[in-house]
Formats: sequence, C-alpha cells, structure tokens
Amino acid sequence: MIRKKVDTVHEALEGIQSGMTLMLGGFGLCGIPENLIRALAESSHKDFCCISANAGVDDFGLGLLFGAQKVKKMIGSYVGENEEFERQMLAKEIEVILTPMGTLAEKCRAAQMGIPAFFTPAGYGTEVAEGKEIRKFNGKNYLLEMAYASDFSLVKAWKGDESGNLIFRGTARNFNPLMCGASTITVAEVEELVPTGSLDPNQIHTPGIFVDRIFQGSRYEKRIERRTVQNT
Amino acid sequence: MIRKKVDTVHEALEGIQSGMTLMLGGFGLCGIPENLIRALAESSHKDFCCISANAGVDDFGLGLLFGAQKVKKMIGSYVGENEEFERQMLAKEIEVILTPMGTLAEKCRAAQMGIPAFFTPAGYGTEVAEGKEIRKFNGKNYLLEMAYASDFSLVKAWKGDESGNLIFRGTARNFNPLMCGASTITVAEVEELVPTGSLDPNQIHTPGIFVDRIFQGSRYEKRIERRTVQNT
Amino acid sequence: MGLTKNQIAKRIAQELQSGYYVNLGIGIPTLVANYVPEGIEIAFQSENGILGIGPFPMPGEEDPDLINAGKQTITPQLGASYFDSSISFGMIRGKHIDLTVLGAMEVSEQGDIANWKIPEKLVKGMGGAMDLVASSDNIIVAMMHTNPKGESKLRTECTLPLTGVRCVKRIVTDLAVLDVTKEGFLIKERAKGVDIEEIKRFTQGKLIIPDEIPEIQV
Amino acid sequence: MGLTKNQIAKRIAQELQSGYYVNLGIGIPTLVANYVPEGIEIAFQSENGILGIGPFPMPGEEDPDLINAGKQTITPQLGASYFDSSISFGMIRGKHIDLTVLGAMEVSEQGDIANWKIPEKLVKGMGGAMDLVASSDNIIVAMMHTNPKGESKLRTECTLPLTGVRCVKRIVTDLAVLDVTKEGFLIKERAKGVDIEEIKRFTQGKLIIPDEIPEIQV
Repeated sequence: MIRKKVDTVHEALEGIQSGMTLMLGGFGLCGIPENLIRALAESSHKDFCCISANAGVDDFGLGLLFGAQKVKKMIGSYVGENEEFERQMLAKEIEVILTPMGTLAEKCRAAQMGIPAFFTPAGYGTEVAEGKEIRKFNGKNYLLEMAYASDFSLVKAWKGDESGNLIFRGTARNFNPLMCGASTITVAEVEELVPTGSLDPNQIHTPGIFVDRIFQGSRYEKRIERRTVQNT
Repeated sequence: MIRKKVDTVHEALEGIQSGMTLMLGGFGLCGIPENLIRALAESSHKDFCCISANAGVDDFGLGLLFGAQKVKKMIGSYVGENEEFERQMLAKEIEVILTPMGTLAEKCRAAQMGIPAFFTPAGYGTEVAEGKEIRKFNGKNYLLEMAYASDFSLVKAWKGDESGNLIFRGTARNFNPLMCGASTITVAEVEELVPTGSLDPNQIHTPGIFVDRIFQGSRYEKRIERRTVQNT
Repeated sequence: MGLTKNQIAKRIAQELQSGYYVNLGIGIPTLVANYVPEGIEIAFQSENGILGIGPFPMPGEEDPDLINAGKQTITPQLGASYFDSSISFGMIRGKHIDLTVLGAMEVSEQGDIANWKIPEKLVKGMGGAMDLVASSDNIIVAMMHTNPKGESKLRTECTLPLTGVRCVKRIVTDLAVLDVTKEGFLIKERAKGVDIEEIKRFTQGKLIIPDEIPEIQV
Repeated sequence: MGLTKNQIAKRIAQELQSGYYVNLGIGIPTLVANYVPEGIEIAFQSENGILGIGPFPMPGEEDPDLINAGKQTITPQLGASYFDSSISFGMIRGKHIDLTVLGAMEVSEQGDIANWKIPEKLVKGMGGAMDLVASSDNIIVAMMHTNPKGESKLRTECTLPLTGVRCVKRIVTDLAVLDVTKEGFLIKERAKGVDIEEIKRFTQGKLIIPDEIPEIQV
C-alpha cells in the first residue's frame, strides 16, 4: 500500500500559494480541519478562493481565515453567524458566490469523480439560474452545473491510516469525503492516525487513493455552535 | 424509525408485473440477490427489461432468468459466460444494450440521487456515442448520459436491519448500493436481518430511506465463478 | 387571536403519516418534531447528513460531531444513519423525502416561495432550501400570515427573490390552513376566533372561500 | 523468437513506480502483478470495487465476496478498501489511477484502441474498458504484435470498432516496446533475437526507427 503520512501541518501544506482555490470540509464548526485552518491563518499566504458550505464564526473555523484577511473570494451556501465576514462582504473586500447546498455538494463530488457537469433542479426559476443552461427532462426543468476546479482540498476525518484511508464520525462527515480527490492535492487531518492495516477495509468511508497527505492533528477544540439540550 | 421488513420473498416482490424494468445488483455471481432471482424465475411474470452489470452464468445468477425466458431486453456491460443468453441474443429473442460499466454505475446513481443527466468521457469516439450529445469541457470530449428509469431494484446486502439500513461485504457491494432507491420500489435481501438499532449508524452503507422492503434470504449458495488460488 | 408558533407546528404535525421521512427547516418547522402523534413511525432527516434524529441530548451529553442543519446538538434515533452531503441531498433530489416543512417570507398564488434573501439586506445564503423546494412533491410552509410590517405574505406574485417556483402545496399560518390551487389560495381551515374577513384582509393574493370552513383543531 | 506473455508482463512491470495506483485488465495485464519490483509501494485497483488487491487466496480460503474484475477470488492487501462501483469508476474517471494496463485487438498510430468487439462475432461487452481508456492519462497496451491470422495489430487506422480514441501511450508486444507519437509508432526497445525487419514486416502502421534500439531486458 502507498504511504501518505506526513509529520507536520507545514509539510501537509507544502506547495500552497497565495491566490489558490481551496476546498474546506466541515459544516459550520462540525468536522472542520482545525489544524490546517490554524496554520493557513498564520501563514504568509493570502487571496484564497475558498469553497466551503459555511463561513464559520468570528473566532473559529473558517472565521479565522476571514479574520486574518486571507480570503478574496468565498463560494459557499450559508454564510451567516460571522460578523467580520459580513463586514468584508458588505465592504466588497471579498467576492461571495452563494450556491444551493446540494449543488455545492454535487459539484465537489463531480470534481472528485471526473464528471465535468450534471443537471440539477435546485435553483430553477431563481437568480441562481441566471446565465446557466436550462433543460427539461420528463417535463421538469433543470440547471446545468459544472464541477469545481480547485488546488487544495483540506479535510478532517475521525480516524485515518498511514495510507490515507479515512473514517468520519457522525455528522462531522458532511462535505469532507466529497472534497477528497476533488482538488489537485488533498490533505487530510485526523484525530487518530493508525498504522496501515488497522482499519476494516469494509468500513472505510474514503479510500486512500483520494488522499495525498495525511497527518495527525492536535489540540482539537471541536467547538459546538449551538449547544442545545433537553428540558429536564 | 420506519419498518421495512417483510416476511417472504413473495411479499417482497408484490406488485411486480410482466414487462417491468428491473435493476439487479451484483457483479457476475458476486453479491447477487439469489432469493429474488429464484422467485422471479419461478414466477408467472416475464418480458422483463433487466439492468445489471453482467448476465450471470447458464445455471446461476441472472442466467436463471434467461433460462426461464423471462427477459425481453438486457441492459448490461459485460455479458459473456452465459451460453443460453448468447443463443437468445444471436437469435434476436432478446434485445441487448451494452454500456460502459462506469456509465452504467453512474446512470444508476443518477436515478437514485435525482440527477437526470450527466456528462462522462467513456465511449467518446466509439459506437456508444452514436445519437448522444457530445460536448467539450476543458478541451476534452464528453457524452451526455441519462439516469435510468426503473420499476424495481432487487439488491443483496450482507446485513440489514428492519428499517432497511444495509451493510455490504467486500466486493459484493458493487452495484447494489447504487440501485437502492433508483427504482420506484427497492427490495433488499440480506444474509442476516437484525433488529433496528443493532447496526452502528456510522457504518451503514445504505440508509433505509433508499429501501422499501427488506427480508432475510435463505439457502445462499454464493457460488464462485472463477475459483483462483495461490500456487503452493 | 390566531395560532401561536407552537400551535402552527402542532397543526402541521397532524399532516405526518406513518412511514414518512421528513425534513424540517429552521424556525417554526423545527417545533413540529415536538408534536409527532403517538404510535406512528417517522424519521427526520437533516441535510447535513443524518437520517433518524432523536431528541436533544441530556445536559452534559452533547457531542460536537452530532448536529442538525440548524447546528444544534442532537442525538440519533434507534436505526439512524450518517452519510455525506451528496447522499443527503441525493435523498432530497431523488424524492425520497415524503414531507418538507419550511418557513417562508412570501408565497405566491402559484406556489412560488421566497425565503432566502431580502434585497439591500444582509444575505446569509440559501443553504439547502433551494434543493428542498425544487425536489419535494409535498411542501408545507409554516409561517405567520403577515410580515412584521403587517403586510401579507400570501401574494399574487412574490416581491422578494425566489427560492423556488410552483412548489408549495399547503400553507399553515397563524390565521389559517390554505392550499395552493390553480384558482388561488383555498382556505381549508381557520384558526379559532379568526373570522374570514380577517383572513381576507391579510391575504394579498387571490383567496378561495368555501362555504364551510372548519376550525383548526390543535 | 519474441517475448512470452509472462515476459511482456515482466517488461511492463518495469514501468511501475512507487506510489502508483494501477488498474490491470484481464489477460496478459493480470500477469504484471507477479513482477512488481521489490521495495516499491503500489496498489492495484479493480473496477468491481477494491483498492489494494493482494495475492490469490490459499486453497480453502477463497471468499465468494472477494473477487477481482476478472471474477477470480482474491485477498485484500493490508490497507485495502472496498467501495461501490460508482466510486470505483470515479477513481478511474477522476484520474486517480496512475497506470492502466490493458490488452487490445488493434492500436492505431494515433493511439486509438479497439479491444471489445469483432463485427459478426459474439460480443461480450466492453465492461470497464471504455471508462478506463477514456479517462487514464497513462495507458500501456500489452498484446501480441499480430493477431492469430498473422495480421498486424499496430495499424494506420483501427479496422475494428473502437474502444477509445487517442489514448494509448505505450505498447509492449512480443516483438517490441513502442511509443505512440505524433509521427507514428516509435520503437523504443526490441525483443532479444528480433531484428528490425521483423518488426517492420509485422507493423502495418507507420514506424519510426531510431538509430539505436536497445534490447528489452527481462
């Protein structure tokens, strides 16, 4: 099997440059690559185009990149909950492209799977459809949507092995598996990195072929955005 | 959670009619719905259109349907290894449509996932492209392929629970997960049916929403097509 | 008078049928989960990747890896499953969800819905709403009959940017239950203590008023 | 003389590089797995849904749920994974496979390949071949230089129905190793005991013959 393990987050990010397009896994603060985001926010690189479902919160998640003025363009689906992001958006310091969430997911998967374009019903009759090809199948209207093109995918898994095989946990899976292999380089950080052969081949969510570099993350905060409990 | 369990293969096949289009999981003899095929071969229904990667062998797998003259049209990818099938094909008793295997897989997934059509490079410049729309993306040519429309999906899993959640085993997974939810009705047979709640939610391959009926199969033969061992 | 938000949710819960997979939007729709009738089998899906949402966790048992699309901590129901977002939206796009309940800023006579953007105001994004409304055959909108300015949210045409077209089947407001029909908004039920004149006054789109309109039972 | 099928496979194995994910077709390509150079990290993918194919099982340890695309029983390598066919072909279509080795009936000067159908003869289907040749940037064809009738399989144009166009990069036959170039088939190496005249005689397409042609070392 092919080894993908690297020792540090800096090795994991080798080759990243200002102006690149990045896919970042996670949904809000759930399943985000905390170590990679931290390192990017502290790096000298900037002007990224970020593809991610959400924008994080002011002081965590993708918010760290906005706080550090690293993002030139944001492609996302729901970008509330972040004041600095809103300020930059209103001041037109960043360009924002909003996409139906299912379309965003499928555009990542299409990039991963070598599908250049597909039809989806989401957004027909809305401003999302502007400039897009519309076609009717079985009496229903669909938009043609293209696969994303991206330089780095930065994802977070629960467990991984040294060959890049990944297992996610709960709803922290979300966009992470779809972004693996959807960029030129895919970097995965994991809470637990195990030797190759430790994971059941039947239970791997993302085969290592979709991952170029893997490392064990540290200092996971795993912050909860809306702690909600039962009334007792 | 919603119960999908039925007690017999006959209950599982209720509503099936002559002339219907069926998707059948499996690759050769690996991961095929043995109980459902047996029941179909013994039923009074016929003139099926079958969508399946392969055609089985003469006395097992999909071969049982050809032997019982149940198939009017076969949509598959590799249909060798079956003499009766070949005879019917050469005698033009059945219509055969051959499709690149990756395209077949993706057409099933598209049906499952509500994608009416997608572009793929497979078959460009070949007779598979005849009559299909061709479009260039980033300098490369792709064909437009449509999702399948089908009445019943008949699949086989290793384990399943009474809510229709499925786990496959090894390479018996193949087309089975893609066909779940890709037809009007999806029927799953499993080697082991467990109570709802017995399976780890993180390790379910196919969520029960894609399965309408599930039952425990019996008399699994699991025949090996090409037994190959190490020279010792 | 009119229904409270909880009563709107309770009325919508009456639409739940055994065997339904249901996606609940943020806001009033989320409350529907509190009123599932006894004895029916139902599963709630959330588009971030879970089928079979159970109750909120007990204090101290929150798991950061288990949230719903509203980013609230949750627990799984017995028989739940987790999956990636492409499969999650595949369930939606592939019409495997039996009922979608969501909020709206406006609904038109034709069933168009606007619920994601107010021009000149901060836009947070459509999230999964456009996928849901473009794909579901059974969409119920839960909303107040009027906006905070007192203007009708049931209109001849939506004035706000659309989320989807010709998709809403039924609307439950604080004043009434209405179906979207070819002829206009058909009043099916009215809230206790709300008379037809009031519904008429607060409905800008075309209303169809049958002779008998039962009261909403909640 | 010329190479045996095993020698063709052995020569192709020299193309393997550490870090390669490799898809081997049925026939001579399958034999390549027997000659992986020591000390390099490689993984074989099979399009029916496994990454990391190990050796064939010991007698008595065959598992009907573990086969390759040729339907032979296999074992998993350490670090292997199983997946469905859409992901399997996603690996192929998405260019995640570094090397594809497959057999052919004919290859043209342009790199077109025909390997699935002979008109008037029984057609078994293309299986995954069309996906593989349409997607891989690194395709090596393993085949005999001539067909059983003695006709050249390296041609100006393919006479048989195509599997894919302009995709083959290199061909290893019993007589030679040839690269597909804009100018024609470039001889890179020749089999021991095979002279250029013989390669010329059995090559119908345009040949480019460099001054020095090393012998294939196997």
